[in-house]
Amino acid sequence: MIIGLEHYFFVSVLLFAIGFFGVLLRKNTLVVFMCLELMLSASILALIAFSRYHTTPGQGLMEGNIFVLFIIAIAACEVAVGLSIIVALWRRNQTVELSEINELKH
Amino acid sequence: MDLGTVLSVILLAPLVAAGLIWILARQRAALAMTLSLGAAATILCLSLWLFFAGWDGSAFEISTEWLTLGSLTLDVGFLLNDLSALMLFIVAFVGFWIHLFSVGYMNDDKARGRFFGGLSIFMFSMLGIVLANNLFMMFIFWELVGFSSYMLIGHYLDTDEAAQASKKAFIVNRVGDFGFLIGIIITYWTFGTVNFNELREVVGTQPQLVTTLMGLLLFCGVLGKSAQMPLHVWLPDAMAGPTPISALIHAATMVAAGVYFLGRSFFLFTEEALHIVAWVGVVTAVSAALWAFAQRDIKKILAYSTLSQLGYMVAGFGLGSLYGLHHGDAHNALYYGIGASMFHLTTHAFFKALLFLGSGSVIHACHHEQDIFKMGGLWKKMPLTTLTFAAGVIAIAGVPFIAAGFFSKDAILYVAMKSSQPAFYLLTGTALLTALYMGRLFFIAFLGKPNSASAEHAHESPWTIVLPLLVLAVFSIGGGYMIMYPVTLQEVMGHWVPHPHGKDHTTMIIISAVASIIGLVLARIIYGAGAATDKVEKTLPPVFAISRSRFYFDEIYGYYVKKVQDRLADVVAFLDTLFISGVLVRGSAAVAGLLGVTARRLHTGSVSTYVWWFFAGLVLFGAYAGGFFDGIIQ
Amino acid sequence: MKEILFHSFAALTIVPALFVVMSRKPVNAAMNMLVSFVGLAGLFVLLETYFLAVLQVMVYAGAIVVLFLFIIMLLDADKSPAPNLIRFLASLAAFALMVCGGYFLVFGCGAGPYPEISAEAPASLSRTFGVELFTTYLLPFQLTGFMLLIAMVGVIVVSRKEQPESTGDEQ
Amino acid sequence: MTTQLPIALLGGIGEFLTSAGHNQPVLNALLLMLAIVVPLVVALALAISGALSERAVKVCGALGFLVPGLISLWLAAVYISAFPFGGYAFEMSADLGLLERFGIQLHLGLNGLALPFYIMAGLVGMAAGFYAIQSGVERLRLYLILLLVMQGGLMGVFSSIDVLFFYFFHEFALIPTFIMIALWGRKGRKAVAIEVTIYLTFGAMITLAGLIALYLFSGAEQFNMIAMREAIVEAPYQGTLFGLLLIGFGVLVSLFPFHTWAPRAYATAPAPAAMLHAGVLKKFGLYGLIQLAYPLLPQGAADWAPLLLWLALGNLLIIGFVTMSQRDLKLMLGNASVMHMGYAFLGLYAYSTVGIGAAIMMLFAHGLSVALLFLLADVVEKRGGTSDFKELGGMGLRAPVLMGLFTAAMLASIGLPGFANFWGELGIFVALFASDTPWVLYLSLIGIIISAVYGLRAVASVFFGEAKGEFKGGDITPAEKAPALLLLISLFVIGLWPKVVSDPVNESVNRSFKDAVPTVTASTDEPTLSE
Repeated sequence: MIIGLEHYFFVSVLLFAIGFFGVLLRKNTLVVFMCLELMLSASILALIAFSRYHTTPGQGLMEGNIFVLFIIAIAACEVAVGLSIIVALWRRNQTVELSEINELKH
Repeated sequence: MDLGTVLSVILLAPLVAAGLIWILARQRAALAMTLSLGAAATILCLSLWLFFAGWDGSAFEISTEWLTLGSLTLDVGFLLNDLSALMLFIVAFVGFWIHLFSVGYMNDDKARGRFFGGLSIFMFSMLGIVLANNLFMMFIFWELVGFSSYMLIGHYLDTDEAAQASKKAFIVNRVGDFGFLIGIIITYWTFGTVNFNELREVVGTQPQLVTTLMGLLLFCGVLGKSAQMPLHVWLPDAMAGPTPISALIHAATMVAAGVYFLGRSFFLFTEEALHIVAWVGVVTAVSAALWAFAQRDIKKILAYSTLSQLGYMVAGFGLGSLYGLHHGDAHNALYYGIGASMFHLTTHAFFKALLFLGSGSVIHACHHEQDIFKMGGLWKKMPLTTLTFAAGVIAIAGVPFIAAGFFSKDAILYVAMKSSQPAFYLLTGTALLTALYMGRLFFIAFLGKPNSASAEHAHESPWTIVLPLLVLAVFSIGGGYMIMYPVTLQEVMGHWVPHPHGKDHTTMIIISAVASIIGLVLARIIYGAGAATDKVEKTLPPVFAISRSRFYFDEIYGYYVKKVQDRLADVVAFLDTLFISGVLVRGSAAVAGLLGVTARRLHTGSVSTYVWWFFAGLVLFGAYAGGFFDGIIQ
Repeated sequence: MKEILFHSFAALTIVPALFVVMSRKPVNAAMNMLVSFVGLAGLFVLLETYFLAVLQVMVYAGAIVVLFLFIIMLLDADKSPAPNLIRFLASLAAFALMVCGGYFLVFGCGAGPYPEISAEAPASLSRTFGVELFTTYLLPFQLTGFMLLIAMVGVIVVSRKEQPESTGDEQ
Repeated sequence: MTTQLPIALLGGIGEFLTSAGHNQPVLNALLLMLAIVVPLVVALALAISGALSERAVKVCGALGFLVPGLISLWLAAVYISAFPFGGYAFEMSADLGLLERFGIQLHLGLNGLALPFYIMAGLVGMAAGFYAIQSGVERLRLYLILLLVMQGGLMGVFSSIDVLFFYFFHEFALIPTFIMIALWGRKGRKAVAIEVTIYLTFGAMITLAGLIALYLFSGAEQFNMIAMREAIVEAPYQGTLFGLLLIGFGVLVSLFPFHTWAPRAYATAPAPAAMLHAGVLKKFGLYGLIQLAYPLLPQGAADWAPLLLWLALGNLLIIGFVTMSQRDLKLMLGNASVMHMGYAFLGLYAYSTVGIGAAIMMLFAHGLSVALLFLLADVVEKRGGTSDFKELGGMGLRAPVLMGLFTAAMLASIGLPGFANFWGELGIFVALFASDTPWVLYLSLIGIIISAVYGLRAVASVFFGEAKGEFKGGDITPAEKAPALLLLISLFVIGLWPKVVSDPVNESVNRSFKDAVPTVTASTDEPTLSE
């Protein structure tokens, strides 16, 4: 069995599906956030795989990889800001359960 | 001075007076009286000057464009010819004396400023009708007399009677004008003009253009203004106004405007239309004469008498024109209708104004007592009034040779005999009834003994009241003779009036003499002098009931207004509120609200719910990408 | 050899990811996520992007997971209650749908043929990244720097202690 | 003839005005601009200035209303004397930079179609302003500011050639109406204000959509009335575009069945706002139809004519009956004003030079008379403490002058000759008989009976009969009488001498609707005697 693009791709799909499953299932904001990170990683994997399996010769193949670099940087920011929001929420409501946070309604 | 200027001054003088009264003299009664009387005197003097010196009797027309809108051009202008000159004379002459009378009669009224202003506006509007040279202008002043009539009937503001009567007069006239205006517009689009002279020329060359419908629609205006059946109901009620108003507007001039209009536009009436016109007149004449018997109010009796006489005139116009069409071989046969009706209009203006003013004098003397059964014996207290009133009664009853009414009624009866036998019998019967109810009025109110304290204390009125009575009495008696009129006015009454000849002449004299004298004598016998109760009411209740019912016109109209029109209005208003305001407007608001509520339910504020929505969208998107919707979308 | 490595790294990625979802304690979830990220880095190595593999381990496994753990400790988050059955089944159904859909997309009859792996692997050299970042992608790179700065400011503002209103709430 | 004399007397003045019209184009165009700017500037000054004595506020307000009023009269005099101007007079345009790209500039001017509306805006504005100044309401300054903003907008609506500004000024004048209803209205003002706001905004939105669509489909270079007149809209689009404009404008003019906002809004609004809205602002819709929709979309107009006919008859007869059943003076007047719009729509329906010219005359007169009636009804309400017919009565003896004015106004509004309204109604009736459906004349004439019934009923129940209910204060005061007289005298002057307004209207209507004149007097074979 030769490992091709499709296999990496499927791993990425699985990882994304699991992440989404978690977002749907969990109510704890922290865990939901982790699941979001999983989904983001899934996209990174897909990007790198596509970049590697790009077969046009003689062309720069760095686009996908550079993209990933930026994604990682942004993910770091996102986590920092997201977690600080969670902290702020916790300070306000003394909870991180999503079912108890419905401020959007009001 | 050219004629145009004189006529303009005649027309505008009362308007200026009215304007000045409104500006200066609302609180200053004496000034208001002076202004109004001055305007009336100006009109009288100028018109007399016209008839004796300024005008040679040939038709004079002047016209100026007043308004242009697209293809519609409205002119304003004067047409002075035989017919309008005669009418001008009546309005100016009777108008002036009634103005003078009003000075005496209204001397204790608080709102004299308004009264005299209204009187002047009326003179302006009436002169406009008289002088108008086209139908649109006539319609304008037609409405304006309606307005002045409304204003003056409603003079005694604080009485409900005045409120109802003025409203009724205006609205009933509007109903008539509804047809009148349609008629005018049809005329305009048919002939391309509404100028009387031009119309007549077109009709002369293309008589096939005239339709019966057109004439009948124009006649609707006459129905309203001249109070013909079935639009007569407003005139008796209009007696709620001051007595000089009843004399001037509701007896002598305005109500006669309808007849005058018929004369001005006689060429627009086909034979069928003339038949209908004649019969409307006959029916009005007979019915109104019948209704007069149940009345106790002196002014109401005179009002029904006016209705009846107006019916006479309208019938005279219709029958006279028919006679002219079929039997007339004389040069002026075409004008027989005009002649007969205008002659009666003229004499009627004198004697009916006289009668109303006489009744006004009586009412004034009796401290506003109007019930004839509470009068009686006035001849001793007020000899001059009684004498002049008697002259009026003689005139309206048509006592041979000594009364103006005799000649004019004779002319109408003659054309009736020539063109329609049934109409002739009915009109003769009406002549008898007229003598009878006028006799009833005179004998009960003036002879015998006083029946009430107010009649007891009556006294002769001041000269401003008596002088007009005397002048009008002279014309009521002598108005049948041409010598009373300026030469320039004799065309209509001299040459256009059909005169019986030979055998017919004798027959006519006998018939009308018998009718009038029998009527008066019967009245004396039946009612007695100075009676305090109505004998007919006691002895013949069914007859009295018929007379009092007035054929239930008022009840029917009352029922229509109260039960049909107002209910309909309420129902429509309810439906409007229910369906348009409720269902459509509120309904759409409710739908929008419902959408809002539903959409709001979706926004739970919970992030996980939104994720589910996101997932649903994702699935939909995937399905679309996978081609699941291809069948549906195509 | 490569196949075995791929399968084991894939398993190392997927299985802990499932545990992230299923574990009821946030700490366990975070630890499982750490493992999953390491597996992912292994896959990167297989794809010959060594630089990114290192970065993945450093940033994700090193910084981010630590941050999570730190917050979990700070908030002292309890074991979350078990999700109710309906929610679980619905989520599972959605998960199954996604997996099936993904499988169909990747291996279904309409998919492929997939390109072969390219002969050269330029991303294997860190130097290439450096050159690219400082030439072609200079502006995004600098913007990223700004963004990091802004994020830092943002975090400070958001996580600042609230003013007396909150103390009012507590009473 | 007597008309020679006044003409000779007026000759000198006329010559002066004619030369003023031709020699002072810049001045006159600037005046047009000033009429819009002055009220707005005064409003702004009142808004930003600090403490002012009540007297100063009143004087400023009076100035803000007086200037546009006088300018409108002056321009009317110049226009009429220097008549005929070809097309638009007093044109001026200001470059607005960026908007130029969309064919939009501030472009002012008057033509014969706009002139009556413009005079009306000036006169009614003056009357409403003076009435407001003496009314002694609370927060007078804000009251005047809002009215001045309305007034500025109104002067702009009818002098704008640019369509965007035409619309913009309308909105400008509309918004203060909402606020005034909400703040100073009588009972139930909140609900009414909300209803009116939603309804009219809805109508205005459709109108805007229609106007923009018209601009795009006409392919005109510029978004103004002159350029668009030249353009031709292809037949297939005409129906849709006309429908959009008819419904949009129709809502604003309270075309049946979009009328329900109007009676309650007018009954609730404070008198000056009702005067300005019912009198002037509402005419925006019909003015738009006349100035834009009909000349540009003759085919569309023909497509919609059958429906328009029934809607207009709905206005006239259904609302006529609704009016008859009203028991409240102000509600009745509100309904009556809706009813009279039926005449104007019928005039448009007839689609002839007579019909459209007469509709303009009628709108002009209606604007003055309805404003006058709202003013007087407000005085009645103040005196009697209510406007319910049941509780009013017998005011005639206690306030004779008020009665005289009210009766005159009411009779004017029901089309008595001698007042301006008559000419318009008469022209509409004449035009209707020449339209494709002469029978409409019969139905529409029922309207004159209906209006007589409710009009006289109102007069009778307020003024006739025995004195009833409370009566505060005396007869109408001079301060209330002055604006009323201003309107009444204008009505009367135009009633006596309609040429003043009808000639410019006629000139412009003939210019705009040349091809639309139906073949008339076809029934006569020979040329008729009419000139």
